[in-house]
Amino acid sequence: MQERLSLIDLKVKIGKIIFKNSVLVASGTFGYGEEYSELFDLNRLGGIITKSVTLNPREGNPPPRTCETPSGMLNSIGLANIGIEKFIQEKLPFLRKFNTRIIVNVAGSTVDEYLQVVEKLNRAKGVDMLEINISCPNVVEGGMVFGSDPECAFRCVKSIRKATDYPLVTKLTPNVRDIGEIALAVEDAGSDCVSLINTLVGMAIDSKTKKPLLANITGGLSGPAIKPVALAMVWKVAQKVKIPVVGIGGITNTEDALEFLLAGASLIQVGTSNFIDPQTAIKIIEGLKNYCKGNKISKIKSLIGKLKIGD
Amino acid sequence: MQERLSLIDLKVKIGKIIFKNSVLVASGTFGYGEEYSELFDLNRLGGIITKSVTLNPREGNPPPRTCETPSGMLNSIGLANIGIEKFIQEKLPFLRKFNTRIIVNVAGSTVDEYLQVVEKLNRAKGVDMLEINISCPNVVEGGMVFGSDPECAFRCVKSIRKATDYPLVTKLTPNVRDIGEIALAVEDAGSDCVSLINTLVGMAIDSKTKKPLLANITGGLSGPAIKPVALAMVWKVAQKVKIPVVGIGGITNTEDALEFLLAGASLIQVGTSNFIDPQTAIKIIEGLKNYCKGNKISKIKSLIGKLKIGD
Amino acid sequence: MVFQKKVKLISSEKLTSDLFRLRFFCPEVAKGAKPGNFAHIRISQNTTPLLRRAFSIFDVDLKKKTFDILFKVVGLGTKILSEKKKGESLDVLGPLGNSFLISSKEQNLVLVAGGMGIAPLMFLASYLVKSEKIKREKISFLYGEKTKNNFVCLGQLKKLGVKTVLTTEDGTKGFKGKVTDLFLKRRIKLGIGKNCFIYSCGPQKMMKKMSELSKKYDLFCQLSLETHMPCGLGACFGCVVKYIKNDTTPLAGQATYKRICVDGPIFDAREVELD
Amino acid sequence: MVFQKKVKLISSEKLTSDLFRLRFFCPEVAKGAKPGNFAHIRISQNTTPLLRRAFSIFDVDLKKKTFDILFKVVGLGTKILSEKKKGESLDVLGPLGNSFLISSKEQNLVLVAGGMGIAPLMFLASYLVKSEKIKREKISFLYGEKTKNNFVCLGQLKKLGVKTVLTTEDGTKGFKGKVTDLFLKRRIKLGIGKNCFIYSCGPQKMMKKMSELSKKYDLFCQLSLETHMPCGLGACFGCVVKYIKNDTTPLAGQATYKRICVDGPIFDAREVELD
Ligand SMILES: Cc1cc2nc3c(=O)[nH]c(=O)nc-3n(C[C@H](O)[C@H](O)[C@H](O)COP(=O)(O)OP(=O)(O)OC[C@H]3O[C@@H](n4cnc5c(N)ncnc54)[C@H](O)[C@@H]3O)c2cc1C
Ligand SMILES: Cc1cc2nc3c(=O)[nH]c(=O)nc-3n(C[C@H](O)[C@H](O)[C@H](O)COP(=O)(O)OP(=O)(O)OC[C@H]3O[C@@H](n4cnc5c(N)ncnc54)[C@H](O)[C@@H]3O)c2cc1C
Ligand SMILES: Cc1cc2nc3c(=O)[nH]c(=O)nc-3n(C[C@H](O)[C@H](O)[C@H](O)COP(=O)(O)O)c2cc1C
Ligand SMILES: Cc1cc2nc3c(=O)[nH]c(=O)nc-3n(C[C@H](O)[C@H](O)[C@H](O)COP(=O)(O)O)c2cc1C
Ligand code: FES
Ligand code: FES
Repeated sequence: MQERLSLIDLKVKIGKIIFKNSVLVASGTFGYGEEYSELFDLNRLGGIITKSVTLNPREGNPPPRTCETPSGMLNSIGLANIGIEKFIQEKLPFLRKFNTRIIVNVAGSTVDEYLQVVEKLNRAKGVDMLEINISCPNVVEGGMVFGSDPECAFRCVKSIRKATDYPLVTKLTPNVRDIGEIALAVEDAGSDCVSLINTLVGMAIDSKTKKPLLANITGGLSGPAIKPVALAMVWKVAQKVKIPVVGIGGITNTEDALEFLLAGASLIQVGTSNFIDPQTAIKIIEGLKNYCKGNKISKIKSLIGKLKIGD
Repeated sequence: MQERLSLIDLKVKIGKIIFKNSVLVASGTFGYGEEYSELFDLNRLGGIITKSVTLNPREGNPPPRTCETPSGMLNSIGLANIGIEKFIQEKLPFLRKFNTRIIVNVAGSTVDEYLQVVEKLNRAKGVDMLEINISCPNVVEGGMVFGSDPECAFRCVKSIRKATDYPLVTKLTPNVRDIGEIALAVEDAGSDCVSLINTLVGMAIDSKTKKPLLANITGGLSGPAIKPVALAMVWKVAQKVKIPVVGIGGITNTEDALEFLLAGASLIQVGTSNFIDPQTAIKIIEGLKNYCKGNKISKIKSLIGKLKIGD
Repeated sequence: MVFQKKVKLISSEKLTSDLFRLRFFCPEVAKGAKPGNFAHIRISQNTTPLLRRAFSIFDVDLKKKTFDILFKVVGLGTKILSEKKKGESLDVLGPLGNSFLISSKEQNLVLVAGGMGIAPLMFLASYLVKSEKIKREKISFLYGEKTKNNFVCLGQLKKLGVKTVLTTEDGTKGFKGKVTDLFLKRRIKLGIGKNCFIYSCGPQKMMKKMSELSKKYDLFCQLSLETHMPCGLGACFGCVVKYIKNDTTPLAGQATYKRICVDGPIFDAREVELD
Repeated sequence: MVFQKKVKLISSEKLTSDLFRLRFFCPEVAKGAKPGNFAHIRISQNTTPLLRRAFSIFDVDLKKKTFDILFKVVGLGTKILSEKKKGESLDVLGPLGNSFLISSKEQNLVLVAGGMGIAPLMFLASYLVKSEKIKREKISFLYGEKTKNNFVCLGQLKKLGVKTVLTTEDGTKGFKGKVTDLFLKRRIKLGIGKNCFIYSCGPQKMMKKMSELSKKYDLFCQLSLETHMPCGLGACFGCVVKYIKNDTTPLAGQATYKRICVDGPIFDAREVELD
């Protein structure tokens, strides 16, 4: 008996939030949603994670801000964004119209800044969840610093936890010795789930000009090159924490998405691949549906963490 | 006035050791030298770093031990090697015949094991330098554990320092929060230089069989994919320590080598690329010579750390 | 409206040793493209090169529903593109970006192209001539190349009937010197002044020079800028240029970053800071 | 002696929908290659796929100084290889690995090929027949495929004059079943026993089965094994197989890992543990 496509259950529940499918688009790679809205129906996405928003507008780092590397890219955007006020006024109303989960990614240089942003979002409409970015490698203050020490991570997330009722997903940096330790800390602090990985610190040099290819010298490495690192970390964290894990890093197609689900991710995010093919997320949603159909799987969530180990 | 090729000085001095050029071959990717000796004249290399050797012979991890990833590969060899006795008896005599620097890479599960290996090497002939591997991601004990904590790294290197007169290069793992901190620790412990990076922990899954592609589940990522990470770390460490830095990670051609020199590496090691093109190191040596000629550089060491920052 | 489509390569023509012209069948872009717009093309299914490559629309044929790009082989991406064969399909995003401001008054128009800068400016020149709003005698086309053999489109320029002045860095054709030198020297003769519309595209250094000249002489000059563009859609903030608004609004004089892909690629030369 | 050389592709022939035969001009490999040896070929200058790909030597022509490989498109590397055109140059390392043990006695020889396993065994069969040490009547060639259309080299086998028995999994040609089933069924008829030399190559599962059968009946059977091979030279220890020495030396019975690239690819079926 073959499953009909419409009978396949792609839904995933995280806390009280139901995602219509496992595929989200990653912060910083999908703007504020509107940039992609002419290219496909945003309603089809499992969720949209907006570009990191900070208390005040940020211009970001000087250009050049991106360059290509083997199977990857470096960016040093530096959290350029319009600030929380404008975000709520100008961007949220558009996003709100869609029947998909809206996750606002929040960043700050101090815990207080995070709290002020969260405070303003508490009063906003149309937000389903907050992603706490304690992992940006491209800013001098805050960012990765919070995410690379378990105590700092705990304190930051705990304060936010107290300040809001929104479900929280904490976004972790791979630039640590033991990401499982940080994941445990933010679980303890009340994060509803963790997402990983943010970018790896990297650098590129033009041997002709002898200059770094990024004005900021170092940047964050993303794309297929980092997939093996992301997968190892997702697997490790999924075994360490009880809260759901959201997998990110070099996902470009259905097989990649399946690998992250098998490693223990409940949801996945498509990042850099949105640039390469804006339809990536949609193609993966279709691909997962067809995979379930082909393999007679009625609920996608039955795949989560089903990596086969041993013979 | 154009430099004649023969007048270009490719030599690099580390402590008392003179390398005829900047290009070495990395541990684990060049066997014991003999495997490549039919393909080119090993005398042309700046140096050969042998496969990690341990006190007792090691069979290594079960297969499959390698797989490909975008612009990279994973390996989980697990320090398979013939053990120090056999190494000294069977491999060193061959290596000794060549007019190139022989660096023996030493690994162990305990500090005592390192010391026993070093002890035996003290009495061996034909060794120029030891590379202390405190960064292998593929073994349960020792390996990366020593390299991911500054105190452990200090203790391990300090003990070895006391036990031998050989110049020491300590090989660092990138799987840490702050590699600069570890580099400082081993500098304090008396390491004559540091080499980086060893592989990044990574993983690959076959979505069809739902199994990891490596029997060991995780492995070490190497190849062009990791070059940006390696370059960032070399740059960071070169600014932090006073001892010379040896750059490793995804180096496949002359431009790559130049980038590492500019970032602050005194020497570079070719790893995975030996598999892709066994002539890589030779081509880079020629390439560096031609680069110097074309740019009227009489001494290659004048390039080290000459990254241009700012306008 | 932006489209993403698999489009068929109708023809690939090698114009010089490293310059290629590709023609795609794509009604949407052919119809929608304005001079200055660009297309963002996926070069390969491989992960290296990873990102799309941006190319100015060089020509459109409304009847045949095609658009053309003109490009130079400078790296792996353009190398691969130059090897594409007629009949292959490529994933194209377009038309993207803003477009040149087309004056409706009768005034002197000066197009200043350096090297590959010819691509968007040829489209603009054809458009201006075809639109018939502006007499072709009013249009000057300054075009500089390193050397004689690099010139392309000279026949087309002649056909358009615009006043064409050439320059080469090595003096093998036309004037000797850079096109910005020519621009400076001919400034008075060409009637370049406040009422003039200047359009320019070329290498980064040339754009910087044009920007400086425009500021110095307070000229209205539109530049078509280039940089690496991960998304091309305004989503990643990766493609910015330093921008200082040059008007009387409260924001005037304040430096910000603008995205070249959506706020440009066409900018007022007096409002950007290039290095 | 191992060589690394840029060698020219003399011809590329498509044999079935996904099977290709390439011929390279390379005096060194043509001269040095023995049945069982392989070549390690760099597929592309791109970083994906990164590593070389190993292919058994399928044929050599000493006069024309060429060697051939036969391969199936199974992934990106073999896809790219199938698109190489006559005249292109490829970087080849070879000949590598050990080779089949050639008996000098008159005895029954049985070659057992599954799918692509045909590649090294055809070279072996030609070699045996040409060497004239062994009467061709003594040679049996069991060859299994999924389905009829997959068979290749049937004409060649006929020409060689060896006793060929075919089997297909779907029964569309010859026997119905796997080649290992055929092997078992025909065991007695083919005179398979202790004095017989058996050579086999095929998919991992088949090699496992052949290994089990060899152990069970204590047969002398040489397997040609495959796995990912980063270096192909014995340097990386990446290509190992579990190995238990089957003799009377002190090491007998002790499990170690052997490198398929230099200690193999040819192994005694009774000495390896496959999964
Ligand atoms: C809006 C826009 C319109 C363009 N129009 C054209 C056109 O009509 N014709 C044409 O030939 N080129 C055009 N370009 C430039 C073109 O995109 C680059 O030449 C191309 O991306 C190079 O790709 P590659 O892989 O061959 O080179 P790479 O290997 O990526 O780079 C080779 C060299 O070119 C530089 N480079 C790469 N991309 C760019 C870029 N986008 N801008 C500036 N420098 C770059 C690199 O830093 C490097 O030095 C345009 C760029 C933009 C942004
Ligand atoms: C000594 C030796 C001799 C060989 N001789 C032949 C031959 O004569 N003809 C032939 O068609 N093939 C032969 N192979 C196998 C051939 O090397 C692989 O099919 C090829 O490497 C696949 O490359 P790919 O990029 O197309 O596939 P990939 O995309 O790398 O892989 C596709 C699938 O094949 C599997 N695979 C890849 N490489 C190997 C391998 N080396 N062994 C087993 N499975 C693999 C992968 O795990 C994956 O499931 C030989 C291998 C070895 C080691
Ligand atoms: C251009 C760019 C900008 C990014 N900006 C942000 C950001 O603002 N906040 C954030 O949490 N992550 C940001 N990221 C990280 C991505 O969300 C993602 O974690 C990372 O790129 C790894 O996934 P990928 O390999 O699929 O791109 C950015 C990534 C890129 C490439
Ligand atoms: C197959 C393989 C085996 C390795 N074995 C060792 C080893 O035994 N000891 C060691 O210090 N490093 C080992 N390495 C790490 C390399 O020496 C090098 O640090 C790493 O691969 C990064 O360089 P690359 O990208 O040029 O390969 C190994 C790497 C590979 C790919
Ligand atoms: S290229 Fe992404 S914002 Fe312009
Ligand atoms: S492939 Fe490297 S040892 Fe066999």
